[in-house]
Amino acid sequence: MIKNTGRKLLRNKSAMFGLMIILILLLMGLFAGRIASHDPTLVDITNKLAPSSKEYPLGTDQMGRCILCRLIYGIEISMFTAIKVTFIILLVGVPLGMIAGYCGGIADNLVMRLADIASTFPSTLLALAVVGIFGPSLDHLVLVFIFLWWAPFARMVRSSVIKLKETEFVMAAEAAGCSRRDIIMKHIFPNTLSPVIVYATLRIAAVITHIAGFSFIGLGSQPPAPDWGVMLNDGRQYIDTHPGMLFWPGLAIVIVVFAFNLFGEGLNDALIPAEEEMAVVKETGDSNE
Amino acid sequence: MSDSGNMVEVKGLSKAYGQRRQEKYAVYNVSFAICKGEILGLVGESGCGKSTLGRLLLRLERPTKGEIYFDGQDITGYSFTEMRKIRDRMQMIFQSSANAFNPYYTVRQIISEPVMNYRKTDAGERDALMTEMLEKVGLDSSYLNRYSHELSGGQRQRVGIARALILGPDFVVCDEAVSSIDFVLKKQILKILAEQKKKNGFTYLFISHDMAAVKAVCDRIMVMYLGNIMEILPEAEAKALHPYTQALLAAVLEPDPNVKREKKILFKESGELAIPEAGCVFWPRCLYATETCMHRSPELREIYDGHFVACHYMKNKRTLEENA
Amino acid sequence: MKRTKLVLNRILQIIPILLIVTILAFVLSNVSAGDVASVTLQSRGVQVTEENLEAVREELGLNAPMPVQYWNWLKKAVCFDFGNSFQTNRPVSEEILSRFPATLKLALAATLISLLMAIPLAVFSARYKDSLFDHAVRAISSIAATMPDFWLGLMLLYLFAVEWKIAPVISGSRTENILFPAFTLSVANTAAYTRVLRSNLLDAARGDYIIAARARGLGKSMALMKHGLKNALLPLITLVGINFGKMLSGQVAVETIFSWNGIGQFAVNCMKQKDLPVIQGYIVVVSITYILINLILDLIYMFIDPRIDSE
Amino acid sequence: MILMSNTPVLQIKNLKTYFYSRDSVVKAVDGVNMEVHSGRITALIGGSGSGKSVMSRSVMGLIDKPGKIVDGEIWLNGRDLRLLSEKEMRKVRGKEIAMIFQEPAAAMNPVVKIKDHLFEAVHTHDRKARRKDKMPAFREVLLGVGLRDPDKILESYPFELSGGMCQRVMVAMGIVANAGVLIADEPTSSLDLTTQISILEELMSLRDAGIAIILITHDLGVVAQTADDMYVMKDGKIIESGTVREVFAAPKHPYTRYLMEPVHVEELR
Repeated sequence: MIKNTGRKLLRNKSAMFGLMIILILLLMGLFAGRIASHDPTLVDITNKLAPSSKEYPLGTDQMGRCILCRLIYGIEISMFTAIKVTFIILLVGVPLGMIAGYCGGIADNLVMRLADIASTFPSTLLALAVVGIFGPSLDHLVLVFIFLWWAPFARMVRSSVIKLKETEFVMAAEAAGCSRRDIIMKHIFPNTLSPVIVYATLRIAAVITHIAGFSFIGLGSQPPAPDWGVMLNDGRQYIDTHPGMLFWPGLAIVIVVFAFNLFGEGLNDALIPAEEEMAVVKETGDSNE
Repeated sequence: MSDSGNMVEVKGLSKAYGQRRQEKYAVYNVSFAICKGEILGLVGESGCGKSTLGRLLLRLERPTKGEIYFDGQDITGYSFTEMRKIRDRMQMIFQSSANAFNPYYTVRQIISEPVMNYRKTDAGERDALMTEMLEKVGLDSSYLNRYSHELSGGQRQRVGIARALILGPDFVVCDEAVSSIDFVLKKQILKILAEQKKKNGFTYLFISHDMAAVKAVCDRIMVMYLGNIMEILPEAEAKALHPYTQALLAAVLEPDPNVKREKKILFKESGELAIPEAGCVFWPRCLYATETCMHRSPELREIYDGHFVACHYMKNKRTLEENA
Repeated sequence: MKRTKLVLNRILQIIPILLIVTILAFVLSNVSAGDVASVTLQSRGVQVTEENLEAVREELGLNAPMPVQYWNWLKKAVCFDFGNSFQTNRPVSEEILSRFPATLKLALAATLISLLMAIPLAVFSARYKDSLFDHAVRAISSIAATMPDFWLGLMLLYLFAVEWKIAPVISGSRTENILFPAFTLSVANTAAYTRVLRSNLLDAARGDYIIAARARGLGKSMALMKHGLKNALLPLITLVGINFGKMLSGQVAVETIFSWNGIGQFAVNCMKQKDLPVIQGYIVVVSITYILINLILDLIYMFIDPRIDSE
Repeated sequence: MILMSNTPVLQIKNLKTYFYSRDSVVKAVDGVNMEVHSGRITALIGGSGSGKSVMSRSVMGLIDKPGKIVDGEIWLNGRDLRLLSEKEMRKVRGKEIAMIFQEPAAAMNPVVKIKDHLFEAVHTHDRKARRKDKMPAFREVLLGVGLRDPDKILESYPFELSGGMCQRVMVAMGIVANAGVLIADEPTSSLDLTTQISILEELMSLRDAGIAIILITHDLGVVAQTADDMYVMKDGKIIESGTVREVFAAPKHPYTRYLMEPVHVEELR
């Protein structure tokens, strides 16, 4: 099964294109030190707002820092954090969803009430409240995302576990004498994974956008951190003279988000068997038993 | 306790779904026994609770009331682990719908699962056992590496049978084992089940809404309607006495144009399918419904030896026979 | 009737959540503002000495145990009185209410634009599936979905205000130049609504009742429009409603870029100055509106979809 | 072959419908010839995957990508439907030839009332029709298909009706636009035994009223008890045809013979 999902994924050109961009960016983020020619926070006022040149391919910002280097260092802040956040969200949401789905009764109600509470707050509001207490910083922002976004995963896993419990192969596994652990880990869990993986990939893209968004309004990373949102906010005063300072960080966000969306959609086509377009054909193709 | 002659015995078994007050009974106050080496047919329209009853016998679902005895042991209250110890002696053949098999499993993994749970065998012995079983159901070892979505309906059905019979269980529940597949395959599957029974003396509960298949295979036939047992026929060709069974048999379309059934639908036209508050569940659609039928639900009583009927009207059985 | 029972218990459900929200708002802002007394003194320009601190604590009832403080605060909060803002010393409720219409207008305009764009796009790309138009719509919507609204806002501002000088740089919250901020907000939503509506339409089209309608003589588009659209729009209502509720919490980024003084921008500035009453007021007001919108959505859904009644 | 006095209302000559996938072509219908006469039920029987459903959709011209009718003629009331444009074909569907489906509840829009379904069946072909003055006709047609409480049914939604009642409404929709030919694609397979008989009896009364019915099924009992002529289909081809009595009396093709072999196989016991 994994084999032919892989094959379907490789055939999906756009997904591969997305994956390629992600890998390139990840590498750039990991080896930022070597690739970027300058220290992203080195202030050099004499060199303020320089146009693009060989040494500063994208020019410098209002503090004379190389924009390209700040973009490269920014990868670590946005992509790595987003992947870390999504991973933690999965660690919280998926097991809770499994417990709610499999045990039902009080556990199910408890988890679902918690999920309802988590989804009563718009993200801006919670960000304001949390950052209001502990002060603006990226780690506090991470707390907000985790509190907010574990609920959809829990609901998704819970509904597929409930559906799976009624399927014949789960009952057959019980009839075949499997232990509860085998039934959960070998039969139920793998079959809840596909939608979770697809949704997680799309969620990484959303986290990246939100990190930049909240940093732009000052709730996330603070200057001089090379966060793309912060760079956008710095560039706001120079909108008429140096639009470049606004254009490049925004483009970086779009590229990363676009790559993850492409990859996510490719995974969706490969992992989740869409209703065969040729349902009628399947009926006819099945004749040579 | 139950006498040793019965493989499975059930007393006053009920299963209800839904919240506390308005729960609906899928199975209501059912009592019967299946002797060793017998094929008991269980027939009824879709939604009458036959599959639920089948799953209750194997404790794949928890009963709300009543007792279940398996080969003399009272397994009603067994825990999950206690049930695991005896699961190899009882198995189920499913309808093999779309989600009959775990999509990530190959046929080898599907069939070897019960073997690994109950037999100390190494890979070689397991493969030999599985190949032998596959050949018995008309497939061969080349299917072992395939995934379930690469198989056709008929092949999936046989893998389901192989999985159920590989441990040589004493008791097998076939839940609509033949109804969802092609006409041509139906006979092959019925032949396989019959051969297995002859060779190893299995006991079957054969659930189906297809009267022709049930009549062809079963020793005794139990008729179910809205969760209640209406009648137990001592043998397949026995004369139906309960009005519902008569109506059911009248509705079977004979695949022979010369046998023109006179147009007779033995049902009250307006009756709907909901469970009435009181009395016999069938009275809204029964042609012979009387006052008593509407208020008191009849118990399953033995009219002749082995012929049970749940019907008040049965007091004077002659009148029923005249217009049947 | 069954439906009124459903409605009643849905309404009762919001009581516990409202309580939790108010408790959270009270605890959050209390913990965050550090020593409330010293902050109040500074805002009143009074010199911070031990006795003044004690006097202020007495005045604000800060010495009482936490639950009592909460109860007093809740009594006032229920009648929409959150005290005065430290910065402007005007009642918080006034500050919020004066800015709420701006955010409301923005949210309404953005939702309207995205629906006006999404519905035709989705219907046509579903009808002419796998045509050039369909691929174009899917490509654009996948790119638009990645466009962060703050960056798009900046780019639009640059193009229209700086480069072509059509729009004013500082638009203020006057309705005539609501177009740019509303359009910025609507782009991401349009992409999401188009995609959801298109896949719902395709599912509906696979349903037997579309084939049955065509077998009765309806054309493919007619069947899709008449039968498919209604069924496809139902799930969209929830998505549009939730997004609208989120927008009401104020789109800080877009409000700051287009200097559109809605409650989002105001709340962030107050938060930076640790203006305690405003934060409390903001959290309670926005949460209540968000919960009410979800409630209204569920009620609409119950009355529109006949199947709910029979469950 | 079938000895028929009048000319057939529907005649299909060498019909071929293929489905194209990335690396294979599935010949769902591969050169089928068939005749259907008014006032007779013509059964089309075959196992799952024999192509009988594709056949019915091809006749109605409802084959979408990736399927395509590649060859053959479909003569209905003296016109070859394959020559008609989509616009002209729309006038034929529902008016001259109607169709009912296997899952009655799924074949009706769940959020639309029954009376609106019936009105749409009429309005599509008669723009001037008004809902009010059509009501008596609807009540009439619902009674005609054996539904006893037409007013309540007209006001209710499809999910409020049982499977049997839904199927009767579908039949009513077919005949309310007085189509001459009715295709019934497995009309009773999802209904329980008891409702199955009453639906088949409705179809038989329609046949007696002169409508030509194509009954698609996999159940020999249904064919034996209701159909007049029959065609046996396997892998997209017609392997045997004739009146029901002829074919049951002397099945020529081995597949038909195997189909008809009774299930009571002695050695089973």
